[in-house]
Amino acid sequence: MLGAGEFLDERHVLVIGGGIAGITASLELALCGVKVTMLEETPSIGGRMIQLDKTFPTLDCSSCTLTPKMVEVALNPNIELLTLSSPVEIKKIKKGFNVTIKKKPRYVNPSLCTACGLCSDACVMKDRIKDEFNLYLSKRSAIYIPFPQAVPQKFLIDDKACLFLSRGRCKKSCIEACGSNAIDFNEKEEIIQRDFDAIIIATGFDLYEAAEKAEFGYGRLNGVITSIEFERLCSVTGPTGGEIVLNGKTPKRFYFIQCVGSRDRQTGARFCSRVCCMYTAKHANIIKDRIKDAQIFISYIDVRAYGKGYEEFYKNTQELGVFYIRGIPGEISKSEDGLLVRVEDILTNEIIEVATDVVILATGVRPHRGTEKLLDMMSVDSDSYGFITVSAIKSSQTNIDGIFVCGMASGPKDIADTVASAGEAAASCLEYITM
Amino acid sequence: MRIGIFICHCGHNIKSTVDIDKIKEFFTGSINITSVLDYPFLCSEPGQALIKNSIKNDKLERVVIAACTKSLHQDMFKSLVRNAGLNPFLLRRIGIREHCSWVGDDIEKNTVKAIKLIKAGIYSLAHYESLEEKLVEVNKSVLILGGGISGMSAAIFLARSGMEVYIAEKENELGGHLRHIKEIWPVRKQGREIIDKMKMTLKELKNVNIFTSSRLISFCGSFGNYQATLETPEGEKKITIGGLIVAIGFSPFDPSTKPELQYGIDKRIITTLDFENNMNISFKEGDRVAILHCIGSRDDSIGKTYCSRVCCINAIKTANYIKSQNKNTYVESFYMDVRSHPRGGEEFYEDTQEKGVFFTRANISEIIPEKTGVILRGEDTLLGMPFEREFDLVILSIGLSYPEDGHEIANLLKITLDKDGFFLEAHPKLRPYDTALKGIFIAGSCSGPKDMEESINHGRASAVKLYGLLNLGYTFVEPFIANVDTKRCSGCRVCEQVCVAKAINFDGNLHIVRVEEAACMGCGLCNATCPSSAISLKGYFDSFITDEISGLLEIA
Amino acid sequence: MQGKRIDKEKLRVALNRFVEKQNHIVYGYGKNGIFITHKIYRDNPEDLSLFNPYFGLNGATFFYRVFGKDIKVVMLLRPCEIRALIELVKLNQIEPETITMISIDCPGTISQKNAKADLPDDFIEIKKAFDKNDSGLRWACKFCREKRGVVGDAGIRVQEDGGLWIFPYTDKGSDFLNLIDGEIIEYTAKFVISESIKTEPFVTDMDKFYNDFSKCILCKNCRDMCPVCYCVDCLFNGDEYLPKGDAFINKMLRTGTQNLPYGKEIFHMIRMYHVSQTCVGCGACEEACPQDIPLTKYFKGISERLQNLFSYMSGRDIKETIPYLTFKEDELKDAED
Amino acid sequence: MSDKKEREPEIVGFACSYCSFKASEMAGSLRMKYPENVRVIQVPCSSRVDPAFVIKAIFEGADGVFVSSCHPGDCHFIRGNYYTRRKMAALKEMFKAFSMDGKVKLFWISAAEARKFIEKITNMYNELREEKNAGKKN
Repeated sequence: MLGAGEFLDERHVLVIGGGIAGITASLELALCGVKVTMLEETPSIGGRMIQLDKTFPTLDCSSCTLTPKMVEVALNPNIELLTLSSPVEIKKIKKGFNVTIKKKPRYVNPSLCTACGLCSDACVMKDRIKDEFNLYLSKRSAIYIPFPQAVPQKFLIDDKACLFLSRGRCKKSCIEACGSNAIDFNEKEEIIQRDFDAIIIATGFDLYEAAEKAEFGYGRLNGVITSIEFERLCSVTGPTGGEIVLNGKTPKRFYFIQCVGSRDRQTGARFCSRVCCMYTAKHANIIKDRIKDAQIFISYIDVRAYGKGYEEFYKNTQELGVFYIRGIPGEISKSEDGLLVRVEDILTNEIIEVATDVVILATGVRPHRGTEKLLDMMSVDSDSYGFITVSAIKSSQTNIDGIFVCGMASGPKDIADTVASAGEAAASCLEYITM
Repeated sequence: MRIGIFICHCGHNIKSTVDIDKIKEFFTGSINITSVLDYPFLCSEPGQALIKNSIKNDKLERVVIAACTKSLHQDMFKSLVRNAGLNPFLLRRIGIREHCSWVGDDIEKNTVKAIKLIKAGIYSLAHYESLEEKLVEVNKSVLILGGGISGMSAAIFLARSGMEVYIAEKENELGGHLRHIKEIWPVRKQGREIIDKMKMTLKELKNVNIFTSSRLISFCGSFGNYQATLETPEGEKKITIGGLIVAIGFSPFDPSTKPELQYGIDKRIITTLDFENNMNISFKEGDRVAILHCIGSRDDSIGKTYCSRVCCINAIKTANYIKSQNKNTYVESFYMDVRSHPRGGEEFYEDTQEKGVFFTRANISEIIPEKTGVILRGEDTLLGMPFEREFDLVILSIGLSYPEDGHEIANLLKITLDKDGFFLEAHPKLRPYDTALKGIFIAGSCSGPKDMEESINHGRASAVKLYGLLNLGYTFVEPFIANVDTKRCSGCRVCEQVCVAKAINFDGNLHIVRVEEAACMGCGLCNATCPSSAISLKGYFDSFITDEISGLLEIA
Repeated sequence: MQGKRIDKEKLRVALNRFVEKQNHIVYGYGKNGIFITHKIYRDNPEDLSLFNPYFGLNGATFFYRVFGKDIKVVMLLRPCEIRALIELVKLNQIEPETITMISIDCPGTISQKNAKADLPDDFIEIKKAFDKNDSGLRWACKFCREKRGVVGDAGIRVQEDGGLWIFPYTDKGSDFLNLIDGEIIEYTAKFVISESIKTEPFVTDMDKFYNDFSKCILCKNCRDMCPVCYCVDCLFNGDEYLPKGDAFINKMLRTGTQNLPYGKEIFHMIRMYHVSQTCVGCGACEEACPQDIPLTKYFKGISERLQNLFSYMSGRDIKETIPYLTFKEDELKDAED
Repeated sequence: MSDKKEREPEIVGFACSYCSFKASEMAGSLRMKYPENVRVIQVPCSSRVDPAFVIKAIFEGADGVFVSSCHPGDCHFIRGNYYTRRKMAALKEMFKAFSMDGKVKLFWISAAEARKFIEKITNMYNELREEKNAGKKN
């Protein structure tokens, strides 16, 4: 049993994943005095939540609430943050784990980089590389910072895009541009070995690949986009600076389709993704706010507005003049002035055709790509969908003692539930390392 | 004086409705203004670096941050200012987002308003003085109100962590509603079984004090040193605690408040809770059972607009149970939307449908008990057709209402309720179990309907947070307390008379009053009552406010 | 009601018995040059005047911050003065233990400022003079709320025939009555002064206010001579409300104010609020005003309105607490707008 | 000032940190709109509001001043707002005597009542605007 927590600072926990779940769990542990190492495979923490423009049901801006937490992680002396890092081997030792971590090179010395951005401006590949943070909707340089509020606030070089690193030939104008000599093309991959007392998995989720549902024409029809792409389109830090513009025009007619890749045996997912109903309502709200005369249709099966304030938000969305159609369209086709959605409204039993400019697919949730490999490494069980199997009483408990899970890695959750599950994971982890 | 002004764009949030360049132009070069800088997100790392560098390089003596409202990011900005070498109480936050850019559409007017707000802030700030936060010892003990699943989970964690734990439960037994549930989905266990196991754990822990049939009757103090009085069967019990978790759960919706449901009038109409309590119902072949969803939820007519989150699964579970008792029954569930969102819920719903339970999207308009059965009249909203069907049993899937004693506890603790009567959380997403008061948490269904897993998560997550707050054994308190200017005090004792915290004492020798700092709550009533403001509240001196008024009313 | 029938001589003898002791003084009125003013008697109060037709200041003004526990005082003053003293006791500015406050029926007063010294100190005589030609009677006295000697520890009342009575209201009053020869008997006759008639609530507007106060020079004499303005250091000495020097110039530049002195309304209105529950309506402020602004009308008018709100009357009873300092849960249900 | 142009009243409000200021923040985050000329000063408790502040604000050019606090009984400082209620009642009576009714108002607004906050201040604003433009001298 834990006395007064005097020896907590000798305990070391590994948190895999730097999204809201990982951040919350790490901060809770660090505030209790535990040492935490956070691994994030991308260049910045923030996860999916930082990609969002606003969050339901209060429509408060996502970066406003998350950015300070990210900064807190960076500033907390109990947290060691390793970005561009992922575990490659995990061995059980006594009560704890020996973990081998691969840290990819950043090619920019973080202690020298001031994030001034001159290198990026000078890069010969400037505005030629598709930006993954914006879902490839905008372009960046080969040396870049993933997004303005990134933590750590340091640039990095995309080795696949950098002419020098990929082809060995470039005039390296970035080096010239950098006033603080931070760029180091010789940086090598690092292998770090550490012992940890416990592990928290917070690897989060990816979204269903919308192209798999051919009838919706994603990737084939111009104007069919996914909600995460739409999210970036609305975002101030997104490709359009928050203007809802598609193909150079402000669309007026929107058609949302819910349950794309959820509650659908064909796609291998019988489960409900829990967030799509509400984020679609949120998108409708944002559109109504920015484009006053927009016409919005939403196709749904059931509207699952189960959380606090959700039902009211859904009602409010309907009152804004958003049309909810019960039934999922069978087909989307091209029409003269955009797209045509054919849907049978189950409530009225009519087949209706809706002409629209944009179709937004509310894609469902899938386990984060690569989680499977990670779970194999640790012999952690997962369900048929790939989400980690947990005890129904302790939602963070996996089949392996000392390995805990929180957030979407164990199944879809909204932000509030993710935060609570991360708190629970921190509690279970604390119990484990002090018992 | 060297004042630095930092203006945040907050992406589009401020920038799109406030002309930031105009504000900069207005203040640049004004007396005492050393620097005026802006940035898209001041809360981001580069934004913070901008402020820090400016404080150092421009040798700022006072800092104005015009961004989101004061209650957001205050700790972060304060520590930023402190790290830059400036007393954090020389920082002034101006809410040009919640109080300006978001509440007005007209960019010109908003800009004028922002300028006035900033100007008023600067006038006020000019009077600010350095203050120090005070170190106060905290008690490593916790009171948990409510011994349901959420409270018990929190108690177990905290007791294991070495905290002294008090549990006050108003019933004569721990366990809450869960005790009555015969089978919990998805664990497929009896509620009793889970509760008994937890009770055993609690029993084994030495530092747990359980008070059943007890309730909180008074509460005062501040974080780390709250004083609570419990009314127990053995008499009143006074305890000093560092923090508190409210986990008083919910009250099941009472369908008899809606007479048209005929509940309590006809025995064939029962609730899901009655069903759980009465295990002995047996089903014969051909029995017709109707399950009505959303009873006491999503219902404007009774002012309960919210979704109760758990009743769809309860309904499905009930249907499933009946089918497993006798598969030759006719079970029909009438719903608005099936919200089977928990993990495995959707599969459960599908499987239940496959077992032959009918799910009908319908509005039920009438419930008519007849001799042969209970007739339901309504409209099938999928087919758009009216229907009339007869059932032998009608089960109402009741929602979760706010806890009955919620209002009383909110009053005692001085915490807030939301419009539905549940407790209001500090932030719906990132602080879902915190309240506005430090060290007071709300866990489980008392802040809104939750299932068992979510309640446990809440209980344990709030416990770990409370542990993090208390485990050091000390905390810092804000220095906003009353202060007497002994030269100006007339000794009239009006402040002493009104002081609610009884923090003011009269010194007969010098004929002045003195403030007992540990007791002062920092409300400022004394300050406003003293005609000469000889007693004043640190951080809110008269001059701060009067000059703020002047700034707000000057022509921009 | 029970009291003692007295005359001037009986009272003088009693007071003499009182002041004979060490550190015992009497505070009252007496001839001072050609006028009657406040006076302190350390020995035989031979020339004590019970009634004073001139008003120069409120006698309570001298007696703030009286905490000397060794000195015993008997005060023989007008009701408005005793009421102010009682308010000061509530505000802990006077230690009441050693002070016996005796209020005396007041025939009304004229302003000392421009008066001729031709009035007597006998109640009936003064009354006759005022009844003959009341144009000189001060506004405050015309609309006085309490002219009767019914406040304090004891009260001296005048019978219709001019005969005097003294009534004890507290133990201290009874103690003083013990010094007076004669028996305590039941009183039956009629007093000259009866209860004041309630006046209409005071109403004005800002135009009238500005007209009346246009002459104000912000000398703050009104404050200095106010018996219930007891603060050691007034709020208006700082820069918060009435800025001075640089703060003043800044204010002028920022607001574009043209009319000076700046802050008249603020000064008078805030002071009006500050004294609203304690003001006794004596009119000392107006007496002190070099510009002859009709201050009493405003201060007395506002304070009476505001006191009525809480059924309070300043100086009526030492046990009543000042409304702003009183907590009452169940009241003012319609306070919210 | 030109007579043709509609004159807009200026309102200064005092809001307690624990309830009304929270409501104003919530109103902001819900993007509810209210006139720009309404500006709020945060005080720890409504009982910190010295009526002198209100008087000062009125004579420095505010057309209206409101003091907003938790509902009676809900005060974070237990009884602060009961004292505020007495003081404000008296202050309002005083302004009434000066024929300036409606310039000073007292509201009870809890942290959850963002909508009420908006309604109250918008009504106050509209009333004062009407008065200000009704040809009345001010």
